[in-house]
Amino acid sequence: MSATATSDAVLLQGIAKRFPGVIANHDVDITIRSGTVHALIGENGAGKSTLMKILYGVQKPDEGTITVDGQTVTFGSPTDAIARGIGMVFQHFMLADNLTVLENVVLGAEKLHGIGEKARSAVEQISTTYGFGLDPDALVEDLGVGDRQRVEILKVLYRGARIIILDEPTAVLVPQEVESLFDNLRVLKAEGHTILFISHKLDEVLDIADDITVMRRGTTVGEAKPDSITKHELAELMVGSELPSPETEESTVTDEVQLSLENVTVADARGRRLCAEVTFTIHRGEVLGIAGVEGNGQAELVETIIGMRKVATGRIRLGSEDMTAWGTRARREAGIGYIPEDRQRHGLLLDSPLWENRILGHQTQPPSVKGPWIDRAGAGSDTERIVKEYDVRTPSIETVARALSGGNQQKLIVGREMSGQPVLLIASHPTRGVDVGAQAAIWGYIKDARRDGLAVLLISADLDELIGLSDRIEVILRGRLVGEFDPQSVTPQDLGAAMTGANEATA
Amino acid sequence: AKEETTDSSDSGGAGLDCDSASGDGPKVGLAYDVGGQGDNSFNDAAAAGMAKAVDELGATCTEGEAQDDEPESAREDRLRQMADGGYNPIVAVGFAYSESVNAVAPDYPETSFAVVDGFDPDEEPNDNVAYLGFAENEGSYLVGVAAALKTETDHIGFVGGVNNDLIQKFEAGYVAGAEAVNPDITVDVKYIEESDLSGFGDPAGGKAAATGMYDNGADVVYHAAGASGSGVFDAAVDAGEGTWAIGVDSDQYLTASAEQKPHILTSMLKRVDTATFDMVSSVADGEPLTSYQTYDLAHDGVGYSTSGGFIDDITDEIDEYAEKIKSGEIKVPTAP
Amino acid sequence: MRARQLNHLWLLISLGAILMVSAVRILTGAHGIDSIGTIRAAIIATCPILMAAIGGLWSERAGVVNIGLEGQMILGTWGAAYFTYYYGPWVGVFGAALLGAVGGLLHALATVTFGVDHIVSGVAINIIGLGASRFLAEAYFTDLEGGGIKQLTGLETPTRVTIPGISDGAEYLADKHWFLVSDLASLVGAMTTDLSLFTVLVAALVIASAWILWRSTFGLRLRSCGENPAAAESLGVNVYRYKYAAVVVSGAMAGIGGGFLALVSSSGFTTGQTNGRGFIGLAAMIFGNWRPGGTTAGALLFGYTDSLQLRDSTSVHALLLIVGIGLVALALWRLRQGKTTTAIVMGALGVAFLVWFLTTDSVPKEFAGMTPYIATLLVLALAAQRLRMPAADGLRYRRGQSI
Amino acid sequence: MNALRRLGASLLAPVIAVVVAMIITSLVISLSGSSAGDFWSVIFSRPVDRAIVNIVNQTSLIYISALAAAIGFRMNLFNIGVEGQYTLASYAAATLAGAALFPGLLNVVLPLLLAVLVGAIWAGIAGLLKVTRGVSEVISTIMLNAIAITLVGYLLNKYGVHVGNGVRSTVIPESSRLDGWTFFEASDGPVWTLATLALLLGVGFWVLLNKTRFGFDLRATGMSQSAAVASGVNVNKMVVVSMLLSGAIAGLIWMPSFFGAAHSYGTAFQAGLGFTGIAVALLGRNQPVGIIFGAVLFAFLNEQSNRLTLETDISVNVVQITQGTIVLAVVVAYEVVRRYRTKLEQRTVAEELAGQRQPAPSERATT
Ligand SMILES: Nc1ncnc2c1ncn2[C@@H]1O[C@H](COP(=O)(O)OP(=O)(O)OP(=O)(O)O)[C@@H](O)[C@H]1O
Ligand SMILES: Nc1ncnc2c1ncn2[C@@H]1O[C@H](COP(=O)(O)OP(=O)(O)OP(=O)(O)O)[C@@H](O)[C@H]1O
Ligand SMILES: [Mg+2]
Ligand SMILES: [Mg+2]
Repeated sequence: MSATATSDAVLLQGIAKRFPGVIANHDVDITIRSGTVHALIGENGAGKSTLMKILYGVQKPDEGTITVDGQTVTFGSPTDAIARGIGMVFQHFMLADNLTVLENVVLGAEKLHGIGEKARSAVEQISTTYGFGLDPDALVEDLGVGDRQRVEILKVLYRGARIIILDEPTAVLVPQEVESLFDNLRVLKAEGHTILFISHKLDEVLDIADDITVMRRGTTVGEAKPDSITKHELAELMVGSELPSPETEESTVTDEVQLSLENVTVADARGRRLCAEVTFTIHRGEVLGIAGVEGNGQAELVETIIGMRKVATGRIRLGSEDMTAWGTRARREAGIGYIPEDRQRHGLLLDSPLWENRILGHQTQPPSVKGPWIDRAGAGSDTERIVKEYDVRTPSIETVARALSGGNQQKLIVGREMSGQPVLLIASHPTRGVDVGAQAAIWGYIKDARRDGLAVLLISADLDELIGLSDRIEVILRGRLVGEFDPQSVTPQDLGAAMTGANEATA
Repeated sequence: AKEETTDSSDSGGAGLDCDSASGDGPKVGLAYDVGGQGDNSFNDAAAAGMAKAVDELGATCTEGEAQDDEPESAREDRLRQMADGGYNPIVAVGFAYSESVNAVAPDYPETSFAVVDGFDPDEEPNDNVAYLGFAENEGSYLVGVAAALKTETDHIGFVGGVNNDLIQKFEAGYVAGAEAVNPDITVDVKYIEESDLSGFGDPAGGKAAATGMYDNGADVVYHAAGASGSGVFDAAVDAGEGTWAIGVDSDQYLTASAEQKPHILTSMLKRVDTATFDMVSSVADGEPLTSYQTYDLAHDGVGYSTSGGFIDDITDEIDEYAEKIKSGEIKVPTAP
Repeated sequence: MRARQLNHLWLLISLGAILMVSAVRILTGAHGIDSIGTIRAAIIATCPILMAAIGGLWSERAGVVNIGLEGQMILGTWGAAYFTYYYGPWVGVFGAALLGAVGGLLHALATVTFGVDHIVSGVAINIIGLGASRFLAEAYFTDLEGGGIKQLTGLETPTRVTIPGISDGAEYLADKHWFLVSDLASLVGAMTTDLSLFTVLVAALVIASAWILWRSTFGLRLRSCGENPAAAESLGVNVYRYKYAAVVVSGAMAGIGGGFLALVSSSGFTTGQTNGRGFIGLAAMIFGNWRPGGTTAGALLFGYTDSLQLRDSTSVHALLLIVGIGLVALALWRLRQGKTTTAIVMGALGVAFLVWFLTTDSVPKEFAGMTPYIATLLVLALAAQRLRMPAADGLRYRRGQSI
Repeated sequence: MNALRRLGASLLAPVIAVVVAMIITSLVISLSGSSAGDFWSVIFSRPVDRAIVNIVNQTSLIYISALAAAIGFRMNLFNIGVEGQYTLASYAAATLAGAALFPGLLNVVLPLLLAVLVGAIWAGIAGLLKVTRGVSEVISTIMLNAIAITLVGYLLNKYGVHVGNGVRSTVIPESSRLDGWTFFEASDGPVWTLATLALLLGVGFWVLLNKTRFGFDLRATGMSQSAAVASGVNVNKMVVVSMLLSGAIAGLIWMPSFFGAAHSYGTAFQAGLGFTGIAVALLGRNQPVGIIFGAVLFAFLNEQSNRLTLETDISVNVVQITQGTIVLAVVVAYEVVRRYRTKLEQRTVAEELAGQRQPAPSERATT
């Protein structure tokens, strides 16, 4: 098929979508040329996902028309969109963990090849064609994020979609995985597919896109070609201000060891080692970054340090005390702050008011409690403080956490974990899914605290963040620390190579 | 498809209709146990006695009915409402009323109470209460005799609904009667539930228990298991020709299905109807019954049925035992 | 591949169990523990529980917790009685399914359309089911032949079949009390003698359910609603429709279980005759880890022990020996795996059971009634379950909200 | 204004529910050929004095039972075993009190403690099995119910006092009776002294859950187990402790009636309260105040239904249908109202956020 199509694949005109009290989209006009990669960028909450959901038939627009391949269409459900050759990979994985890859892929498209052998060979064929390397009978729960991402794309391809929407597909991928994803996308494009691509990473956008559309506050505010615009200009278009990036500051590292791990090994219920013989120390005033492809044991390592998992062998010391046997509560009482990777599952009580969420994780410490009693007034006023200092946008501290946007939820958590002068902060992806403004603020808080002697363990998939904030970076691969890097000199590419084991032969 | 036997809407098997009773005899309050009129058993027997009182004594009546798991206060309430409404006598069906009658009776000295199967739970006698007790053990003795005479395997069984004192009385009499005929007879005994009253409402359990007995060689099984008894009859049907089941309380041959009928050897009769009628008529006569009234063989309070004619050949023998019990020559045990 | 390994394991375990039972039978002379009658009774006791459990499976696989099985089962008993009385037993089975399905529909309406907490709705349905069955019985059965306000007895029962040659042969062999041969003959005998076609229907429904849920498109979609409804919806699956279908079928299955109680377990309807079997079914399903095979095993375990204690309290004594031997064997196995503490606890328990067996002649009949419950607890406690329920089981789901 | 709207919204749900339940009940009655008017005039007639006393007493029992279930629900534990726990506990307490080993009030306090202990242990078994062996509490409590009921039957038969056809535990001495307060005629009976237990437990429950660290941990675990774990809650310990607590409360369910009226464990023992409690807890949304309404409603309907067979030809079973319908209707109505309120709430949030954002100067239009 020819890559230079003449017609437009998708035409969105005057799209508007209102949620109760929120205008998610208004006056959106976008033209997507057939056979191109079209990037859609904009800060958090700009309305990108909503727009894509409209195009995929999940949401119905309040106003506006959708034209696909020259025909005006109305979608009542994803089924209609799928019939029009549209496929979507959502921002959050839409996979059933307890089903196999095959089952996840054929679900909803059983008419094509049934659910048996024919379907299996179809899946295998697509998997080989695009170099996905997926086992159709593997349980999705056993897959890493990269593979899951590929299952999502496989789902779309299996349905024969020619217009493919990818909502932030690279958020959880490391550079090498991003590269291989982009290779896949280029093949797809060459075959005549049209790709709609959302990302917050402007480098990527400039790398892959043919056209770029910028959204702000629910509407399209600009269009650009990657060869005629800089990252800087894009960012300005997006947020109306300059793009922040974390800058390394002068070292504040002291000699005092705050956290040390000695040969820590962690195993799962079946005895498989998740982390093996991990040894490192963090000093007061030091930020240790851990780089790794997701699923290489960093999540388990964090959970072990906070006490949610048991150590199989080895010791963990906080300052001079051996805390290997302590429970999570004791560790928190000793001054460990924890910004979990999954804020909604591990960091918040979504249906409780903010002031109760302030107490969470600090149930035994003032100002949340007095003896065995909850100190409502104390927790309340401290929550007010956090809301003010950390710019949490909320009508009141009685609002339930669920009603806050993701970024504001994250700010609340950061504020909470920074209160009470922690000695050690474990921060997992502290700025994931947070818009650029809030991102800069969170970096600022971490740096300030570091200056005051806080030791920080930082896990992040955002290598710029990792390099910008850390005093030292360790790379984790298959549960082992495989190399240490100096952020002053390392490049994301070096890190990426170490993270995927590409440099194993040479190291 | 079968046909409806009657078309009246609110009268059960006993045919008592309090709404239309309008004589000038005693105004009777009838407080049923769980199940109420139409249960084909105990309560219906009381209703039948009442119906007779309506016919013969011009009595009028009101009915109340206990619920599963109701509090003690609900039973008391029921009795008090009847007493307040001027009903006299008030007949409570089932020993579960014993405590509540004991609590209520002193407040209504002018009203006569009766508790079927009841007893005075404390040391203070209540002189306006009659306890209508039955010698179930004696009746059971007779059907035990019948079972022992009819069995060809010298192996019979007993299925009780719930393992309590009342049902044990049935067991004790039955076993004694059977052993009187044949000291070497094997009697399987099974209670469906230890204390949970659901044992009286579990036909599947009754069938499983009885089937086990038939499978093990028993050929006559007597039940004292309320509604679970229908399962015992089904088990007899399944076990094939030559196996028998024995009914309880009323003549269950009459209410059994066509399939079951050929297997119902006899039933142990417990004349709650007689007792109820006696109570009403004693009040009508101005000499209300009080204290313990024993409805035993001698007073025709218990007995056995002959419907179906399966025991016609042995009634003489059974009656001989009955005579001995009446004369006191045989003392029937009340506990196993 | 995994499935095949599992099948082998199951086969081995079953074989081991039969061998052990046979040995114990010979040793103790308690031939009642697996006589034809015992097995037949066990099957009859199992079927209602199994149907309720399979009903639970349908519903929970689609993500709706159905604690209302008991109520739906009760409705089924009434439906079976009513329709059998007027139209014969097979229409009665249909009636049981119908009434159960109505209960399921109510549950679906509450949980799917209105997003009500599944447990609340289930509890309410149990109350309504019990009340309605009593009310309906009073309204419709009082004046029927064999009827009363609480019951309708003497119903026609579905056809029963005996396969002449095989049945007699099996019975002959079973009565010989030979090692292993007689035990297997008992199994064959129970399935060829006087077997209710309703039992066959139950077996067929279980197999069909397993097939539909795990091998068909419909089942895949249904299960996806229980695992990740948002994902299913994003692929064009109408989640509401599948949840509705699942819960209605669930009610129908439970209703059929009730029908079995009214038509095979005995020949009539009595209010409250389910006596908690819906809950036991639920337990059997959890026992079986939300899978058809395990669920059937759970129902069988309960059905067997319950019917055994009702039929033959003396055989319950032989169970002590089986449990004792089983425990010691398990303990040894655990020891080999290096799980010393577990092994010691199990071993000690096992020895205790053996001592109990050796020092007594019978289990007090008052305790026999507890057998099924204790057995279930014991098996669960020793199996150390790693339960995995469908990921979205019991969660509220609203269309278009979680994508 | 806003507050008024919210209050209206929160009252709306129960009102809708009751109306719906009434309509359905009326339909059922009419279909069966009776008069719905008769039914409602009996149900809504003013309870006689005695009935009021009974309603209060029954409310206390149902309330305690509902609390026992609610504490589990708040932790996402489904304790179906309340029935077995209070049966066993009631028997144990009655036996101890009947033995009259202690003088006067001590003979009340110690049996009460025993009831608490036995209830807690019986529920604790399920808790322990769950955390050590992964056995679902739904299964284990169902099994433990059956075992408890059989066990009590056995013990009672063996060690109880056999009177007439009945069997019961030894009647407690006069000095250990806590009859209560008579507000009307003596024959209308007293409100039991220990009915106050319900009040105390309710307040205690509320304080425990809303005012203490422990309660916070418990609620947190119920709302999000993963978040609770990350916050330092030892979930296994919480499971065992809350099962113990649930069972401990369950142990007390029948105690007001026992010391106030029954004085022995026998026919006067009221079974089934455990299951009623579950329904009422859910009806009251597991909140101590909500449960009060649920308990009163159930007690009221039960008491009034007692008069149905005496005064009408309507089956009391209708009341059961009504109760089930109310439970369902209430939760449905709550859900509908909740959806409405969430919309309201989100609108307010969005409005206020918009208000905050408007003046932000850094925003400028770019094209
Ligand atoms: N289902 C919904 N109900 C109410 N409001 C919604 C809903 N979905 C989105 N919104 C609103 O629409 C706005 C746009 O959201 P959308 O998810 O499209 O943003 P986005 O551009 O994809 O942001 P991000 O970069 O964080 O993914 C959000 O700020 C939110 O307020
Ligand atoms: N399913 C939903 N139902 C109702 N409201 C929703 C839903 N999803 C999102 N919202 C609303 O949208 C707003 C933002 O949602 P979301 O978390 O997607 O924002 P976001 O784009 O990730 O924000 P941020 O910029 O802070 O990362 C919230 O105020 C929330 O109330
Ligand atoms: Mg988005
Ligand atoms: Mg007295």
